[in-house]
Amino acid sequence: MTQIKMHLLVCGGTGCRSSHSEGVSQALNESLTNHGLDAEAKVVTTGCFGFCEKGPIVKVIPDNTFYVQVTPDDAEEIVKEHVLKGRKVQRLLYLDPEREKTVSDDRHMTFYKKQIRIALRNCGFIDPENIDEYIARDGYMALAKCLSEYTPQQVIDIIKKSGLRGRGGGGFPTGLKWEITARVQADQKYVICNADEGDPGAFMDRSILEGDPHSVIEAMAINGYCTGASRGLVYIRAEYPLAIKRLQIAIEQARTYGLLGENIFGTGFHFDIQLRYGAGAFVCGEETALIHSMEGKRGEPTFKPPFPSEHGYMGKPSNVNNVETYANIPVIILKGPAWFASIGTEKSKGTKVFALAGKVNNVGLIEVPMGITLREVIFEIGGGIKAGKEFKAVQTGGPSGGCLTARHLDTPIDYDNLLAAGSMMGSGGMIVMDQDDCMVSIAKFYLEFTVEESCGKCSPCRIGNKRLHEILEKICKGEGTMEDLEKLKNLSQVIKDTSLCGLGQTSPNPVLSTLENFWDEYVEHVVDKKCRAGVCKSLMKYTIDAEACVGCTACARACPVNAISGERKQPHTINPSICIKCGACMEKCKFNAVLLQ
Amino acid sequence: METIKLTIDKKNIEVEKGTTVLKAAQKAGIDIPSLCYFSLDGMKIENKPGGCRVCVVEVEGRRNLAPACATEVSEGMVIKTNSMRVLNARRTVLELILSDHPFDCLVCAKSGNCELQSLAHRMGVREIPYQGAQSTYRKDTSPSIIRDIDKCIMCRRCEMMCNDVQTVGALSAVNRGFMAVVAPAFEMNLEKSPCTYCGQCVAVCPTGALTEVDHSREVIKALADPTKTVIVQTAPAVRAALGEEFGLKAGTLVTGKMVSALRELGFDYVFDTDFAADLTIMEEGTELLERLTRYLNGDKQVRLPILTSCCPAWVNFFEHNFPELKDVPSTARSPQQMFGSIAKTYFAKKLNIDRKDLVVVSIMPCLAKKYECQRDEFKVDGNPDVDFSLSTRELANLIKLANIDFHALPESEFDLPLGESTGAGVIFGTTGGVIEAAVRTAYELYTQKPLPKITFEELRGLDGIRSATVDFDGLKLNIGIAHGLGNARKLLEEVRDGKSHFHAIEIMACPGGCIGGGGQPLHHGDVDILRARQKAIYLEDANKTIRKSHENPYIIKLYEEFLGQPLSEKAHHLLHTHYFDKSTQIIVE
Amino acid sequence: MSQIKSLDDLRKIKEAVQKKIQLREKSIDPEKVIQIKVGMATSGIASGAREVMAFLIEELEKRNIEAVVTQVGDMGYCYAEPTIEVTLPGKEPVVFGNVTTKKADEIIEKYIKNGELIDGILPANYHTI
Amino acid sequence: MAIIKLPECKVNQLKEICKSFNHDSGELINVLHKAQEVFGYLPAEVQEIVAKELNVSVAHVYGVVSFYSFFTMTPKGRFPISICMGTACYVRGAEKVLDEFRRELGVKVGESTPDGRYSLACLRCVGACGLAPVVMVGEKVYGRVAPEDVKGILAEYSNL
Repeated sequence: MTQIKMHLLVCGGTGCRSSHSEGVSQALNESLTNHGLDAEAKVVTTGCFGFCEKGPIVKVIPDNTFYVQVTPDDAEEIVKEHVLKGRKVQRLLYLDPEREKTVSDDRHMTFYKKQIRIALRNCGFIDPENIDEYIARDGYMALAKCLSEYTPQQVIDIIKKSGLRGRGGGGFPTGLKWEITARVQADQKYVICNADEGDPGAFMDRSILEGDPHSVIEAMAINGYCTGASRGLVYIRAEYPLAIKRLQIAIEQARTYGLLGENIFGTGFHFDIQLRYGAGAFVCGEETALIHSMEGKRGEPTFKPPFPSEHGYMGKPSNVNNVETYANIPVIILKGPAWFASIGTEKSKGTKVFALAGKVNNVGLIEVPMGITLREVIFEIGGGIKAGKEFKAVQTGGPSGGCLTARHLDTPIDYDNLLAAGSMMGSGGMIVMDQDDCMVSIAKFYLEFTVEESCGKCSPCRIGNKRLHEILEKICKGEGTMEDLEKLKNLSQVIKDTSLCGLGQTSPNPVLSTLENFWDEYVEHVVDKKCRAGVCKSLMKYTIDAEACVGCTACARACPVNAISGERKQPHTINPSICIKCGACMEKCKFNAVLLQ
Repeated sequence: METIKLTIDKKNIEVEKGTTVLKAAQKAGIDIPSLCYFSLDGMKIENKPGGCRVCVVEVEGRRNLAPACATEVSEGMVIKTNSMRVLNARRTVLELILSDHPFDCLVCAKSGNCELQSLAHRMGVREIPYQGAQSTYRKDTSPSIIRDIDKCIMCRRCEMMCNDVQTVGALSAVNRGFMAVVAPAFEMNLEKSPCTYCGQCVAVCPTGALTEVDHSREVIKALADPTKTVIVQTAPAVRAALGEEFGLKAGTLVTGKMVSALRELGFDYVFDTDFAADLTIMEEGTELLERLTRYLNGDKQVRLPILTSCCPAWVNFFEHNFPELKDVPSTARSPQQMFGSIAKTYFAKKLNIDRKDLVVVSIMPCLAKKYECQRDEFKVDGNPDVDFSLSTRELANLIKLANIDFHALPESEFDLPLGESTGAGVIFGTTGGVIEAAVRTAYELYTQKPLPKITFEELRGLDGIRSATVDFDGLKLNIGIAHGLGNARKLLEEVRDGKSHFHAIEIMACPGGCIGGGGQPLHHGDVDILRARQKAIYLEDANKTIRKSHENPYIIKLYEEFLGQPLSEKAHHLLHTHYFDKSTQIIVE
Repeated sequence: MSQIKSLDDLRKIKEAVQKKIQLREKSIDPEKVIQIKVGMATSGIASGAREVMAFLIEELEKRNIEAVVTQVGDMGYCYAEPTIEVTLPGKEPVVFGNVTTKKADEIIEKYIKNGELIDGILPANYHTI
Repeated sequence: MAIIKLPECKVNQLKEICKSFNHDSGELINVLHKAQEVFGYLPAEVQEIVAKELNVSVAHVYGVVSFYSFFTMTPKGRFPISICMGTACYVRGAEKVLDEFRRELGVKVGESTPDGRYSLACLRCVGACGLAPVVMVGEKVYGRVAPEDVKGILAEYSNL
């Protein structure tokens, strides 16, 4: 028998699949067969590598060669050159933008250098549709250990000692949450996994479910053992078809192995998992709303207490954690709480997965130790700002977070520091903005999202956010007043202070943080009627550079509202009171004489 | 009883564990303003979505403000209900609510009785700083209820009433965010929904979003028309509540003043629905005995228990939800319709006028009656037996409109013959009353013996579902009572599943029966008002010399002169009805 | 698939399936294990490099030696194909020329197992990518 | 009284779906997902039947349908176009792309073209942030779309 000497890992995450990674796997397989190499090299579809910027990714093992933006047409060359002859395909290697050198071994890529992968340990490493590969990586060993060696309380103590905090946003200590659910007496309890990741621009949980579904299943079973629950429910976004499919396959495989179901490991412990689908409501990330949604109702939150730990799904005690939190559990059990607690800062232990996006060179999914600075994330891992522009702000925590500025770049990232800086950890969205982004418009963008996603149950969120959005729109149109800025402040405070659930309590954060950090920009919009980023159309003015204008009349003829006048062969002018800012003149002008300011 | 010690506005108080901050403050004499919160204590009716955020208070050690209505007290809690932070937040929240509310208070049906308006007044709101788009929707008019949901503030009280209490399911919160509102499915008209017109949504709506269809203009027009003879009937529960609209204590009986007021308004005859209630007992009681006798004789076809049918919302309810049981309820028409039918035949003949020239107006504690009198089966050649049905509230407005000093009115008597009634007719106005009245008559007709004791305490009360066994001289009659359609549903399901052990069941749609009807003066969640009204009804009964329907001399005369016997062909034609299947039909193509 | 009934069952399955991904496990930190690179350009293949590589992978596993065997392109020793480069943890790479399966066996037994230098070492004067 | 008319096979299919979830009202959202898969959208008739089968009020069903953005009561176009409005796409110019689609198709977001060929929708993050701004036509993903590309994308479907 010939030994497999090479693995070709092809990213099968949603990002890479969107750029046709499935075709790449197929082409690789065909090519291997054609060259008679299929017994020596094997194509493995894995979860996300994180480096979504350059997908589809193909990684060749064992020499850690990292090919980027691979198309199905490249497959033949990879097989012929690399698999057969050991010659790396230069043109597909990642080009380090700073050193302008290709990097062949991903371990030397700055994108990966500062990362520590715990929750993502198996993503991009194993075939998520094959339980054996998970088991080979110590999978289900933690569950076995808990069931056979520890009491539920001992497991809870391990989690408590590890210092793990909820990765879904609030940062509640996970061990404590488990303990509360465990202590409540009830005939039935539930383990709930919140996989309703709704932050625009965040895909941490999806990547874990796509890349390593068993880690979540195993952790849920461990939680069931600790809390005394025999039923698990995963509330997952219906917009994540691939994650759903992989999770379903994983659950089936776990059942076949007897790792879910009756009498697991012969210990008399029963546990099984079902899926419930979300249907597009951001507010369902809030745990009480999520529970209502799982019960077939409108996803409206209810006042806490009672907390789900006491009164949850179907009125029974329910432990709700998100995907990333669960994904950390098996490793903590196996490597011990001290190891986990050695990573991170004093109050925030371990790592955090972020979806790094926006105006950075390396968009992607990263996992970094708590305490890393924003600078390291954005300028080292993220490779700096796109097109050499200037860094302006970074928005963390999704729509509920705040915009941080250059002065926060050296703040170590953890729950408490982000909160103190006026933002939050949230579920881990991180959007980088540059000089071309108008911060008033950004605040408006987030409010638009909140207005759309508010459930409408409580008045401050339902009406207050709408009013915030209206005021911001007014400002962007150049109709704002200084009084409006005061209104924004008061309204934001009251909405935070009085809203029913986390959505409303945090929705004004983008406004408050931009008011705090970019006050000048607001004042410019209001007083000078200027948008320095050039985003707010109403504040822009089309003018004609008299020196460049040759008087060809093309612009005047193109103008749909006759706002341009001028004699033939004489410089033209635009009447700003008539101009509708359609830009037709600028498009038509061959002499770059039409200016937009 | 475990108690909790806490401090509210520097006052130390001790309350029962599980008490909310709102109730604890009330105990300490601190009235925290609230809006969406609503409860009928002791009747298991409570609405606390914690949605309006008007009742927020500051709890020491808590990051944000807490809604007093939903926050339970805990040991050592320190609460401020009037700090600057609280006052500013409360005012801003109210300003926000007002900013999404039409500014047409002057012409709003709820003006003067609107909880939002009084709150704005109490907080001294003089301008709306946060103006912007308002959520607007289509206006919807049904036979009984007008929905002007631009005025909806999402307190969810109507939704709670319609679903949790009444289990009607006509309304639900729909849409999301700024456009969220309470509406029927597909935001269609109420008329196309399974709405029963019980009016409980109207009874609890704090604003003008849900109001009754107002027929007083038509009534005024009829009164002013010299060619019309206009007569009026007043339902039993009206007299026990009308006084509240004029500042009288709840439970003050105003029968005599009401009659005077109606005369002053120009009604040609002032009659009493109680008369028709006695008539209903004659028909329904006889029907009960007839079915019972057949049953005792071994007739397997007979449907028992017999269900009362005088509540129009209840009739709508089973037509929508239990069409398979539509031959179970009594076929007797409601008192309102019996009255109309007799008025436009027997009485019109006596006056020697055409039914078209006789206008029958009813004063009802009810909104479903508006729908009921428009039903086709209660019309003769398109002319309805009852032309207009006004609610207690509409009557009060009419009296005020006509500059009548209600307090100065003398007490007068109803006109004859359709104004004479017994105590049995009066108690129709409360839960348990119809069946008690029926038992008084059925007992004597069945046993041929006089009742040893006229009142049946075991049938009275305000529990949602009650049951009692009445001894008919050896025959044990099992009686069930339900008020509130949710309770009715439970008994109905037993009947459907063949598990009911009752011989007769009384059902009233509204909590408390007609005293808590959708057309009554608003009780704003004060259950003591309902209790006082109920007490007044039983007092009126006790004050009557004749207290059994079959002893009403004018009823006896009506049968002698016109109808013959109960359940006679003529009685069937004029006093009975049939029911329809109104459930959703799926037609397969 | 059979059911896993105990911790032992799980361990057994783990051992059985571990090989499937061993290649990847070792690549996480190849410096910690023995790294062997096999020159695999056209001339290398012609002179039997593929057979040598297969032999190495198979034999190392049989003899329970943890090593990463990768293939590289032309090493620049056309005169001594097939060539292999062996890097023991913490040591400088050593290149062997004219490696046959027999020679490979000797490299495993002597150099890899005991660190004994044997014939056939070539001067290190090349660069791989 | 509502009267619902639907072809028998569809009614049976719906009943089958409800049965597969044991007529459990707690599974309403899963049932609606399946129903939308079958019908493409959730017209009033479908909601009436689901309500009846799960023994909940149709107002409740509509309350749920109108709450979740995934559910729709209008049929989608043959080629449903979705523009990702996630933050990553937004900061990389998704709004301009959306404007271009609006202009080209002459419809608003949430509408279909009169011929039923295209429908236009926004969605929140498909998770292909590396490709921002992203447009989806049916299942096909287009990455790094610029307003100038819109005509070309539409042209791909104009003869299908």
